[in-house]
Amino acid sequence: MDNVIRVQTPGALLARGGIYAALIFMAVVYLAPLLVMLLTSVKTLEDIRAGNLLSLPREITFQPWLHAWSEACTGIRCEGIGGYVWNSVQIVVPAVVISTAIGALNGYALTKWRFKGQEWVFGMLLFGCFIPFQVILLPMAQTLGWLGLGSTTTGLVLVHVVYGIAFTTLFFRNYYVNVPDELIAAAKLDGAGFFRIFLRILLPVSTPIIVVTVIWQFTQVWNDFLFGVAYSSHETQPVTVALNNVVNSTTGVREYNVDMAAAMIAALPTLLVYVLAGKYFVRGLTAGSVKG
Amino acid sequence: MSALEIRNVRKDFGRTRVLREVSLSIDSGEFLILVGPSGCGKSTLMNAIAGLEPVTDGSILIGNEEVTWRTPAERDIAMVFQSYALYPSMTVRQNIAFGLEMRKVPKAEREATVERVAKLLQITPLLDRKPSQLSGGQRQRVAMGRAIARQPTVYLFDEPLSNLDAKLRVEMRTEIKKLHQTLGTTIVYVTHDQIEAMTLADRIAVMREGRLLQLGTPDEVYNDPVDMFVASFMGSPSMNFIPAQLVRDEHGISLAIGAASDPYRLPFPAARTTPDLDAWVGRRVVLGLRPEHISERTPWGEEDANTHPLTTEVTVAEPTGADILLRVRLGEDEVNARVSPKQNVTPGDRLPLQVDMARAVLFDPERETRIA
Amino acid sequence: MSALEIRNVRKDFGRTRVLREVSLSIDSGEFLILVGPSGCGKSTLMNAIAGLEPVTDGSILIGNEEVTWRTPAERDIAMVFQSYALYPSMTVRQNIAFGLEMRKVPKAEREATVERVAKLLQITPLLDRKPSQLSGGQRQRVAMGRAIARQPTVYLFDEPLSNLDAKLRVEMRTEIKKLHQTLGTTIVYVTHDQIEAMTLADRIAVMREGRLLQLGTPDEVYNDPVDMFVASFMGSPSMNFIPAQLVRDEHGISLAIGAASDPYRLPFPAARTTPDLDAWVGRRVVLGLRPEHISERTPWGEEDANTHPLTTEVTVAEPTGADILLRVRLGEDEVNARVSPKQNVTPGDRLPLQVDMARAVLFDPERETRIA
Amino acid sequence: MNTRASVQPRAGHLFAPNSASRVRRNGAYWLQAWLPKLVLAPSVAAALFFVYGFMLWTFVLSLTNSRMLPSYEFVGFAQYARLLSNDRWLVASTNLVIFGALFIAICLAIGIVLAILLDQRIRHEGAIRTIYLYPMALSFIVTGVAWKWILNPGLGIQQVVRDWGWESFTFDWLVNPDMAVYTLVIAGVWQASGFVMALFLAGLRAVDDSIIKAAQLDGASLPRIYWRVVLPCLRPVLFSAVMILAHIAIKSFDLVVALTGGGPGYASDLPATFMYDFSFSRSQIGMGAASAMMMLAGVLAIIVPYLYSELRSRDRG
Amino acid sequence: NNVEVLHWWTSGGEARAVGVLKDLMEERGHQWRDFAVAGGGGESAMTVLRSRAVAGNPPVAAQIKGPDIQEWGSLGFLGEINTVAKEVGWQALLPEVIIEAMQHDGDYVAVPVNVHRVNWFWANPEVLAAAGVDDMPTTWEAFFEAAEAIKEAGYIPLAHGGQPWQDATVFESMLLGIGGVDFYRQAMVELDQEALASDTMIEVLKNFKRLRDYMDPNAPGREWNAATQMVVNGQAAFQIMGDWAKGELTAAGLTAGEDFLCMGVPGTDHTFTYNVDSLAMFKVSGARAREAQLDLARLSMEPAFQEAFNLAKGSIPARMDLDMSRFDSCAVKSMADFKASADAGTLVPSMAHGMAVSSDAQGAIFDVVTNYFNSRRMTAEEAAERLARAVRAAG
Ligand SMILES: Nc1ncnc2c1ncn2[C@@H]1O[C@H](COP(=O)(O)OP(=O)(O)OP(=O)(O)O)[C@@H](O)[C@H]1O
Ligand SMILES: Nc1ncnc2c1ncn2[C@@H]1O[C@H](COP(=O)(O)OP(=O)(O)OP(=O)(O)O)[C@@H](O)[C@H]1O
Ligand SMILES: [Mg+2]
Ligand SMILES: [Mg+2]
Repeated sequence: MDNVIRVQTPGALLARGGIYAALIFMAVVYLAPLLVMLLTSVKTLEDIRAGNLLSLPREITFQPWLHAWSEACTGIRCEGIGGYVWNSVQIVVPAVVISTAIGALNGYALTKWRFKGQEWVFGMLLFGCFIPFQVILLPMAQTLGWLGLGSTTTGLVLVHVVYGIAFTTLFFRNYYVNVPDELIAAAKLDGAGFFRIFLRILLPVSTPIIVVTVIWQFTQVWNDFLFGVAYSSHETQPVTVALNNVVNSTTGVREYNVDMAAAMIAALPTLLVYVLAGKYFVRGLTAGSVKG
Repeated sequence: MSALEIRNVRKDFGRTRVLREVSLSIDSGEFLILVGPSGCGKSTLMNAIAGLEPVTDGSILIGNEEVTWRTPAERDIAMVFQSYALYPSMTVRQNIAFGLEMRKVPKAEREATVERVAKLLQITPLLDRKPSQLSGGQRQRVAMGRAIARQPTVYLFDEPLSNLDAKLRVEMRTEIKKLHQTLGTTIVYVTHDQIEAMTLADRIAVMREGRLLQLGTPDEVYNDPVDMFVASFMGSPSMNFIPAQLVRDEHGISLAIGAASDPYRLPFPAARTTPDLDAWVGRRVVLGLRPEHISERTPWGEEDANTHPLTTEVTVAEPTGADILLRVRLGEDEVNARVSPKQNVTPGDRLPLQVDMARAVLFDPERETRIA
Repeated sequence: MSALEIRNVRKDFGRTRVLREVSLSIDSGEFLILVGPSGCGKSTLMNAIAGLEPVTDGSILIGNEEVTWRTPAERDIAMVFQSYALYPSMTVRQNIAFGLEMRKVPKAEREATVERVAKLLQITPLLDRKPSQLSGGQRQRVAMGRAIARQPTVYLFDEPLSNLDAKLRVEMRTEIKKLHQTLGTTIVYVTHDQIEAMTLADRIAVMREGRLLQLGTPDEVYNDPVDMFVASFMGSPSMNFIPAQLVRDEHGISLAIGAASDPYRLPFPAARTTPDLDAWVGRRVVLGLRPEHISERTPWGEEDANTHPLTTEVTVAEPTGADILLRVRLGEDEVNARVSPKQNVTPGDRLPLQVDMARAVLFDPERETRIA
Repeated sequence: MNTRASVQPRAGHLFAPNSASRVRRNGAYWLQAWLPKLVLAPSVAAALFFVYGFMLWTFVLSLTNSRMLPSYEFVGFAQYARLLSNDRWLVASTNLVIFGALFIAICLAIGIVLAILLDQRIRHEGAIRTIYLYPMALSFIVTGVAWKWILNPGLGIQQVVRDWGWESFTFDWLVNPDMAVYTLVIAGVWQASGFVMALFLAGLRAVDDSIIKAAQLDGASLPRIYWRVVLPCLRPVLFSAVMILAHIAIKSFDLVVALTGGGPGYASDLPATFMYDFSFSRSQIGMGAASAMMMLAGVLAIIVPYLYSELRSRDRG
Repeated sequence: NNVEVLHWWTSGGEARAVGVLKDLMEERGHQWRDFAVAGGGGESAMTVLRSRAVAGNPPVAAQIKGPDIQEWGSLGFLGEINTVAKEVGWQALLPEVIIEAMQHDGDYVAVPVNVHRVNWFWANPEVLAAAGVDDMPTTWEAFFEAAEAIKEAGYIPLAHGGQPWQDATVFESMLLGIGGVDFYRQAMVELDQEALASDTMIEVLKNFKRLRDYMDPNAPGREWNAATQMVVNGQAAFQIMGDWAKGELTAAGLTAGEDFLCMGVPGTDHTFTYNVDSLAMFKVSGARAREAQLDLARLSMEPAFQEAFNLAKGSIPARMDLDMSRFDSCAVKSMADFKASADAGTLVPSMAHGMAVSSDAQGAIFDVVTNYFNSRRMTAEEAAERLARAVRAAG
């Protein structure tokens, strides 16, 4: 769409103004919930009771944030949700790394080493994307029990890896389909084997899709509540469960500013990932994973 | 010694048979060129030789050793791809050294080889660039360097020059030829380009629909095609196919072209008539005449028994600089002719030409096979 | 009437100047071919004409009307893109009709036009296919059909044949030529292919680094190049550039080639010596001689004053079927020569040749410009 | 070598193609052929067990009268019969159709429009893109409360607009049983439309530039170029987008819980919440399993044609 | 000897109360591992419990109440704590209904920690005064009269949060008020088909629907405590809610009896709808775990914990022998009413809070009640019929 002769008539200028207006309006709409949360999280409780959603805080206080981070009670522990962030990290990092690695290997094996029934294997894996997680809650619990992984971080990592593979494989496969087969042929002739070709040839060119996959998986795993609550214990609860406990206690006085601060804290890592790596996201999609 | 031997190789992709009983044997040091229309199975054959695709049937021998069921790494082969297939994440140096590294060549030796190859191909200043920073011709040379570094028994080149522009192509062609002469290696080379095929090959293999139609020196393939397909495939503009009737007259055997009432007659070289040809007398055949055999009259033309005068109308004249390509009437058809740029031709002229029958060929109009 | 006029057009992309003061004027019905090395700005110029890129400076006139700041839709232009740019979601019919539809041509008329164009290009059976179901050559014809349907003032073709294989290319070239003759339209055409340029063009424009170097008929450009760049760019193998010394001797002005002690002398055609040339006597020049001007001896060669015998050693012989390309020694250099395939040549032979100086050209070795 | 070749019967391949050569395959060849399968094997095994095994298990449960915990007292298809006569299930399924259709349609519309607008050489495109995309980063556990406020007539938009002076402004979908399902659409669209935008933007960027140029020369205006020429090229993207959106729609759970809790009444219930409620709050695992199987059947109805066409187009391509 | 306890007492006051138990346990040398899952009246917690149970890894104790205790018991998950009960003499300390609920097959398997009264009626006296309502309505007729006056005066008569369980809470209170104790038992405990479809039920439903006119339109989806806030800040006059609402009221600095009034829901002042929270004990292996579990059971009944916990929760202790002097007037009244009702036989379990029927029947009732309440089209007759049908289907 570049390189069009754009005649600078008033009408054209108006149209351009309209485009910007529309884009900015939509940006405001998208930002609104976050804005509401942010505003509320720096208001005092009186302020919240007095004003409406969008009214600016009369005084800005960071107390709710501090409180949410280190004092808010989740159950009888009043240590804030800060500590749970670490739990989440312990789950997310291995889960993302392992599922991405498996997805990459699967994508590679599915596209660059032809064998019979390959498409069916892929279709079969892909279907895993569509299974509602509520369905597998109990059978998975039983399985984890059998494996002796009930209520452990390892168990949670396993669950996230198992149900993440479908998407990671999909992403990598769609990307690797567009990597020329000759590259692999050349490496085979050069004497490289299955894993060496993967590590030396394919992996170095996979950055865009790795970014996409990592963002996707990170978001999915970090935001997970259902598995987190069902398969964790006292020590291993991820931050979403802690957040839920702060926000969803139905008895007692609700400290909305603390709730919002806690929600923001829990969301910060994913937000950060999107802001920092967002541009690679679109680039990575362009590079392949869009292809139907 | 045969460097590479292919015995009855068949290859099916699912239901489609892509190679049908291909057999050929390539001598050590020979430069074999594979030509054929798109989709005829050239790349498939190359891949089979390299071990990138298992064959359905038949066997492949490299250096007299059966390798049909060896992995590509275990065959002593290097390949240059049409798309070059340079490893995008590696520098030129790493690209060239990769194959050696995989074969556990010591580092010092690897470096020496890279230097030597780079020098040979004049890419020493590029060694630390990434492929994306190279021009098409440079990439092509790196791809070649990668193959050369390994010094394998057989090189495979799959349309290595087709992505280059005309000028670069000519230059690279010369380099490849030199390389072959210096290294004395065995090469199998696929190309669509006539000139490339004619100038580089020791032998040319013409393929069609998974079959090997003809295998011979460039001269044989060009001048002695086994059928109309091979004849039309080599040469540009391609060979004229002129419907004619084989008649016997005072000169021996002649070809009668055009209206039955007033045919133009071209005697077939007496030296080349065979007893088999007699069977065709009185029947319709196809006369194959290359454009360069219909040309301006030359003084020696009159002396040559195989050269016959023809004065006819020019319908199209296309000067190409080095030649003028003409379309001229011959009998009821139009044929391509080629004259020197010295001639002054405009469409509509009647031009005195001569037809050189020395290399004329005859085909069976139905089965399209060669008669003589 | 000039169908298209380009006046002092400049185009910058950011800091890089891609077109530098290009001016040219094309007559109605003329077939202009743009050639030049990759990246010289040919496509940019086409885009500027079409209005797909705004120019930085200068003006563009179509049919004597200034259109520099009109949108592409408002210019009466059709373009065939190198990549064909067929609308993948539309059938061939819809592709061809789209431009008419956008210009609000009534449905009945649109259909009639599509039928007519399809017939002309022999794609009637393909009308209901999608572009993905067509072969390369068919796509190319559809792209052409889309342009033809509109009957604009000017057609632009940007390397329309470069994706085709050799055989198809020759066929399509003929069709384009016919089309131009039938429709009598104005065409600007970009190509990398020498033969295409020579055979199709009324005039050829040679570009280099955003500048127009020469604009002339194919014959002018081929035989009368303005500088060494143009000379080397047209023709394949390209013109030989032979360092020589301009001397005056008994024949008039001659070129002394090779060792100063024992030079080989080639007299420059007396008819073409100009007074300016005298200034160069005794200085080093570059002699430009095309390969076809160094060829086997012909009987008439002896008669021709401009033809000089040369017996020399052949270092490389490449039969291409229709010709044999040779590299032969001339003085201290090697030059390309071209002989008929009738010759029997092997490298190492000493071969009697003749040099035709009628079309020899001389260049300034420093500035690379033409002297004579 | 020659002896072997001549010994091999010509017709041999009819029965056992090159069986003689096959014997000669060495370890490296075998490894090369099997490594890819070995690499895929753990994933396949995991899918077989954790996806298909559990599906089967759920199916078995749906045939039992499991209550609080799985039991294996089979009752045939009674749970399905109960399910189909349950008013709430009917509401939930109808809601899914409404929600799914609107959610997908609006996400696509907004996503496409935004992608096109963003494709007009916009300044700060990166920042705007990130803003549009970020909702996908947040789960409704995080944003649910904010959304509830925004849509709540007494606190949110309605109140803000009234405070601005438009006293009669009403936006009470959240508390209106007939409209509550549409609030799900609003929040869902907010979350996913940016992602769709990204998909389409990527698609637009991949469209061959010369096609657009050709259309300009053909005299098409910008809107027409997009509508007639560019968008039809994005059919594969559209397909992927629809698939991703469909799976989000079917899996929507947090959205409902955070926003409406299925209310007012159960007016905004979706199958996912229905299934959860029956399995876990109401101790009717049998019926929950039956509803899950119905959901899976729905997923299958959408995904199988997709996979089929995917596999077919790959065969062709 | 870790003691993992799954519960959803997560809000500030509750958590502090649980903290007391934790401290007591730790004094005995046990390690308290708190496993709190908030949300949805324990739905999430129950899901987790199930997943843990299925995984063969249940906690030592979990917050389970009412008929669910029996279900878990019959699935064989619960362990008995008879020794502790005998030792301390629960038989004497606990009222009959609670003892029944805590036992499975004659064994004690759970410890009661409190008794909530569900049929509370809260009021803001300032609003009543402003609307000219002098007395708290004791019948529904009086209520509707008062509500009309309050509405006239520009206040919201009844603060309500439109979630199924809140709808059901109001519904069951009204049913008890209009239909009386016996009807309540027939309909909400025994699930008698005739009672469910009876004319009385239709009448209850009609009145129930009338309440809509006296609620604000924004009620759907509202949390109960947000509704309580409406009473606190004088927007609304009444709220029907269990005694946990008191926590919200006192937190706002209001004093029972002065700044807010408490009373049984109209027509139910002498009856008591109870909701008993309890910790059910899961089977554990190992002597030390067993010992810890018994300690937990024992300590949960300690006066220290019962007092602290119930002061925080707004409820009354499960054991009847505690000194109520530190409790507020509403709690004292609650205790008195509980004892009185127990004697009079007007003590009924709360259907809305899972004390009366199994969760599937409860869910079925919820569905119909909430759907009827929110529907503009369904008639009371239809609703009654559907109620009967749904309960039958849930069977
Ligand atoms: N993996 C495959 N599966 C099915 N058919 C294939 C496969 N690879 C190639 N073919 C088919 O085999 C035939 C031969 O293909 P091949 O690539 O060998 O042709 P080619 O002679 O190299 O053509 P070109 O000159 O266009 O490169 C074609 O018809 C092609 O469609
Ligand atoms: N949008 C652009 N921005 C910056 N530079 C550009 C742009 N388009 C083209 N150029 C540069 O302008 C020069 C001329 O490009 P152009 O496409 O006109 O070359 P060309 O003569 O058509 O080459 P080719 O024969 O390879 O098609 C090139 O150096 C190219 O890199
Ligand atoms: Mg090929
Ligand atoms: Mg170009």
